[in-house]
Amino acid sequence: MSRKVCVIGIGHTDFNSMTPDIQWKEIMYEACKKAYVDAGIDVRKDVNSFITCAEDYWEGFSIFDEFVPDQVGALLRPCCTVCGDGLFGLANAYMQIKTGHLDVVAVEAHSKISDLLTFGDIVLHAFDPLFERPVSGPVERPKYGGSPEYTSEAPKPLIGGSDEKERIHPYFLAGLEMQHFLKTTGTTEEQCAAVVVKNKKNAFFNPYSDYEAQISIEDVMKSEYLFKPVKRLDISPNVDGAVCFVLADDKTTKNLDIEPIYLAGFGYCSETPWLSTRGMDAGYATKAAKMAYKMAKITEPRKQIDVAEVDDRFSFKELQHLEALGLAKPGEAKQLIEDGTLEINGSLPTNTSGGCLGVGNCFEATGMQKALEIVTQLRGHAGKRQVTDAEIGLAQAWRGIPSGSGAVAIFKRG
Amino acid sequence: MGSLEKQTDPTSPMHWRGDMQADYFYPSGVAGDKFFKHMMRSDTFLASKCTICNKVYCPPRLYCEDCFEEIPDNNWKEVPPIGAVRLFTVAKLNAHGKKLANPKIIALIDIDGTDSAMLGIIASNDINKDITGVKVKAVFKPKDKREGTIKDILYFEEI
Amino acid sequence: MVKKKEYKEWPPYAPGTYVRESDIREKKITYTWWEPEVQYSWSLGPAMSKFLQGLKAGKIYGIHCKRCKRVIVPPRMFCEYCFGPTEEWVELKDTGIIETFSISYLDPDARRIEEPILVGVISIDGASPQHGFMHYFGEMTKDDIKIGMKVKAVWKPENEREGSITDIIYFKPLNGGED
Amino acid sequence: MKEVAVIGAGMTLFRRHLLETGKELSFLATKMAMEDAGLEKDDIDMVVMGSAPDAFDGIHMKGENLIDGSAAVGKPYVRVFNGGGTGVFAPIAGWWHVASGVADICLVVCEEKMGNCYPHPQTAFRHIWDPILDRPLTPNLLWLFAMEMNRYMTVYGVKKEDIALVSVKNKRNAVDHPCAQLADPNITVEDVLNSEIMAWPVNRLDVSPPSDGAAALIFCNKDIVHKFTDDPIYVAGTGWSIDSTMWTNRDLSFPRYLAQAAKMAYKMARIQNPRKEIDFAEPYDPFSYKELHHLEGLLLCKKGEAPILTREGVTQRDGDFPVCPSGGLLGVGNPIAATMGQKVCELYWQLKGVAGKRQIPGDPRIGVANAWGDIMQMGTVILLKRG
Repeated sequence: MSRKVCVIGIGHTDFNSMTPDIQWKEIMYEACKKAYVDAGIDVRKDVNSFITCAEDYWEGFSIFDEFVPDQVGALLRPCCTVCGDGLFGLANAYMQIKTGHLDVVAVEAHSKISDLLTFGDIVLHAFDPLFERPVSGPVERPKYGGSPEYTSEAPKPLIGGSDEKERIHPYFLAGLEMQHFLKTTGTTEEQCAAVVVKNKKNAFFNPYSDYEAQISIEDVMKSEYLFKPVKRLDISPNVDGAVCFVLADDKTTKNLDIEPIYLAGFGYCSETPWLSTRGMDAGYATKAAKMAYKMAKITEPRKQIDVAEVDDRFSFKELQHLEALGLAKPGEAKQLIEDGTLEINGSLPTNTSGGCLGVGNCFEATGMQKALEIVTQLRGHAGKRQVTDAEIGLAQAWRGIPSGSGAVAIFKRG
Repeated sequence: MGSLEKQTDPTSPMHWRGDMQADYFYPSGVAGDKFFKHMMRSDTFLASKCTICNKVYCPPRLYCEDCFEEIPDNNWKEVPPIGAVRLFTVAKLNAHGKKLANPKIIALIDIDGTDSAMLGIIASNDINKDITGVKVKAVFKPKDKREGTIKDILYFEEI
Repeated sequence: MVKKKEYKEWPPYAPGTYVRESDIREKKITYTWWEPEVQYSWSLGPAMSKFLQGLKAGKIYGIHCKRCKRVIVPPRMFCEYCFGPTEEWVELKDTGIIETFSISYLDPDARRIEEPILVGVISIDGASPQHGFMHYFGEMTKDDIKIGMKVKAVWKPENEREGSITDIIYFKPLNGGED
Repeated sequence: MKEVAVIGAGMTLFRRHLLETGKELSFLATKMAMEDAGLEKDDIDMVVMGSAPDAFDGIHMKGENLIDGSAAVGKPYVRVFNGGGTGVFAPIAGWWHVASGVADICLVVCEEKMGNCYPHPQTAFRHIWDPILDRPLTPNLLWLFAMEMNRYMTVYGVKKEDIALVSVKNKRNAVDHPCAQLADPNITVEDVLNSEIMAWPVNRLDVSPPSDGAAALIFCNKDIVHKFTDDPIYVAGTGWSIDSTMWTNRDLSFPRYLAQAAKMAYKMARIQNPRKEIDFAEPYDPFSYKELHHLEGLLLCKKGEAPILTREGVTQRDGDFPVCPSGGLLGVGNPIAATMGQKVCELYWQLKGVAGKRQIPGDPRIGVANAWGDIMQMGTVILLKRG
């Protein structure tokens, strides 16, 4: 009597670089309310369990879980925080439903990153405190505000140690990873830039995106190196937004007037947190995909998957993830971006929503934004960016710098 | 947004400032304490080697992350503070998103005689040079100034 | 799988290396220090914005949930009981009763203080029962304070108010605190 | 749906400061649990991490940092969190990993290093409050619990002497626990009442100490449990529930969220009369009054009855209904999430009959543990039983 797990409702806010007019509670309320209306259920009666995906330091509370229940409808109901991307939340909701004890589970993830003023310092706070973090700069609290502007004169000798005044931005790690990717696959910076162009273009057809733009590969190439070879436009900008999914077992779904989308499989995996011994080939995505394909009974991912949303927080990550997920052979992704395979009308439409580069980096909601796009595509509600005959879709997310963890979810039309 | 009233007056209060400031004290751990104490006395690193898979860790570990077995004391060894640059980047932004006064080269350095890399700042006058594969050596603080942290390494420089 | 280790009693041993405060002071162990920079600017949203504006004007605002027939303070834009939106602001009294309290000899960083802080939850008059917020008490001693006591807000002078919960200095006994 | 068995447990020493890093502590606890079960890293399918605020360890996304210490390198690994409730919630998450059939063997690790937050973990506790309504008043964490305790005492007419008895019982019980931080064989009610007042009605000896520590548990699917043991312990029921963020909008005298969670767990375990059918309990006791509050919330006695049971000796280790035979948080220490060690691991050890000097007499068949988290709003409940 194995149960199937269906997506019965989705809700989301618009994604905006700032949301000064609403509180973190209200942004969550909006996404949740829309998801419950979409599912046609009464949250206070019908939802058995709630999961929020959040990390304390993004939000500004020592225990963010405290500030969750009211606005997701979880008063006096089972509710918890999963400290991870939204896809980890979906995975846990899936398992809760599969136990047979809970029928309807709501998963919420959001970004209210505009509340955070010291983003770089918080990301640095995720590095190993003994061997990695102190390399970035002084252990004493730096005096911000008065950082001198960088000039193009020949720089002075670079000395670490006690005379340092500033901490290096943690995205330097993306520079290291991108260098590794370019070297091992022979991909060029232009090919990575083409990802930026494609995703920002796709975002024009997505009503909730925030960073759509019409630019050329040259524009990307001309943007400044911040962490060579990572350029300013290779980095997805931060965005606020919330997404909520309602999942249910197939029996419950039958009683609702809904064409369900099945959560057919999920996978997640963590690599070592030590940069010291971590491979830089996105092994987390490879293993997560393997688990998800097995669960969803997918044997030939490249042929069977009709639409993919993969993590593109940095442009090269999209190509790296496609290869790690087995959607491209090792070293093949660079061709796929050049020959149009990844376009909306290509044979492997990727990041049709605009991805993180077009919608914005929505932190723990990144995977949920991607899952949202897949469900929208499978429902056939994607408007001008609709992929024809989409039956099976894949959403993938990575937990961002400096982690080596990621998750994959596979959705199928009923 | 599902609620019946919204902010329409841009002059009304919009934000509330606050923080999560606290200071942190990280004991070095069993393996880290040995490593740092050794580095306070001598200009070399300590590494630990898994008895099962023979992987050599530097910075050393109490246990092997793959085999999940404790590494006994007699499987520790000294290694020279020398390695080859595996990956590097030139960082131009500080943690606040502003330009660094001086861009810094930060690299992942494969430490000789180990299966591990260390993160380090590379001292160089030429930020445009490709230093992949270049051999570098750690430059330490004077012994009397060492405190038993990774900051006792000032930077790495080309040999 | 490997062979189990059999012990008679569990836990069979207590792994871990105890570090005394003196070991830290005398630097018998090495450690790394770090001061992160962790600053926020939370958006208030309509409910808190209105509430703080009210405090600045010397008023305590609540909001209705008409389905649940509740008058809610502190206000919010949704009702956690029915999950519907709230509407219609209501100006509450600045009096209430002490729901519970504590007499604290500790400051926020857990340092001891001589003169105790009186603090507690006040249910505000005009709101639904047991709806209120936390605040200080003044003009009473630790021996006078009791649950159920009637209290009234003491406001900062109007020109010193800035739209914060601290625009109320404390709550003092109303009519000697009797009902 | 699968039945879930517990096959291994481990925990570390609990102290104010330990030299080990968080990952090293996780390693030590995990290793002990693996020795118990006879497992290697490769046998584990999935890993759940339970750890409370990042602001204690001082590492953002701390779950990521603890991966290698939790035998999770290259494995599916997730961290779950609901403040203080995590110590019982992480095993609940471990339960659904196995009960769903997704994992055959799931490792649950709980870790906390409160000592990292310097000079005192209180600094991190400042930031659990609402930033707009509460933090401007520069509150101390203890105020919350003092206010709840006062409300409980006033509504049910409970005396401080009766509450102090809990501290005495648990600190004495902890003498038999090798990991204990604040065990005291000679403590008396007078000692508790005469210890300095921190935030009335809470005295110093009413409070559990902040600690470093870790604990681990291993769950497996019933279908393969015969490979590991002939005398399996099963998860009988789980429940969890959360109350409103707005703690100033509810009555603090009774933990209704815990009652809700307990009902969910009892329903799953088909328990109709908890007091009769359950043999012993490990309620969460970070403060002495919380043990009483939680006994009532767990529906093990009537409202206001728990102090009477305590006074009559019913809750002693050799009493009619032993409560906190481990020594609880008050005696063993309170490394928030890692209290899984003296809550859920203790249930397992007691049911197996290997708790040594802490072993409760008779033949316990079923035990309940709970934890309490967030801002006095989260109840998490687990029931273990002999197969």
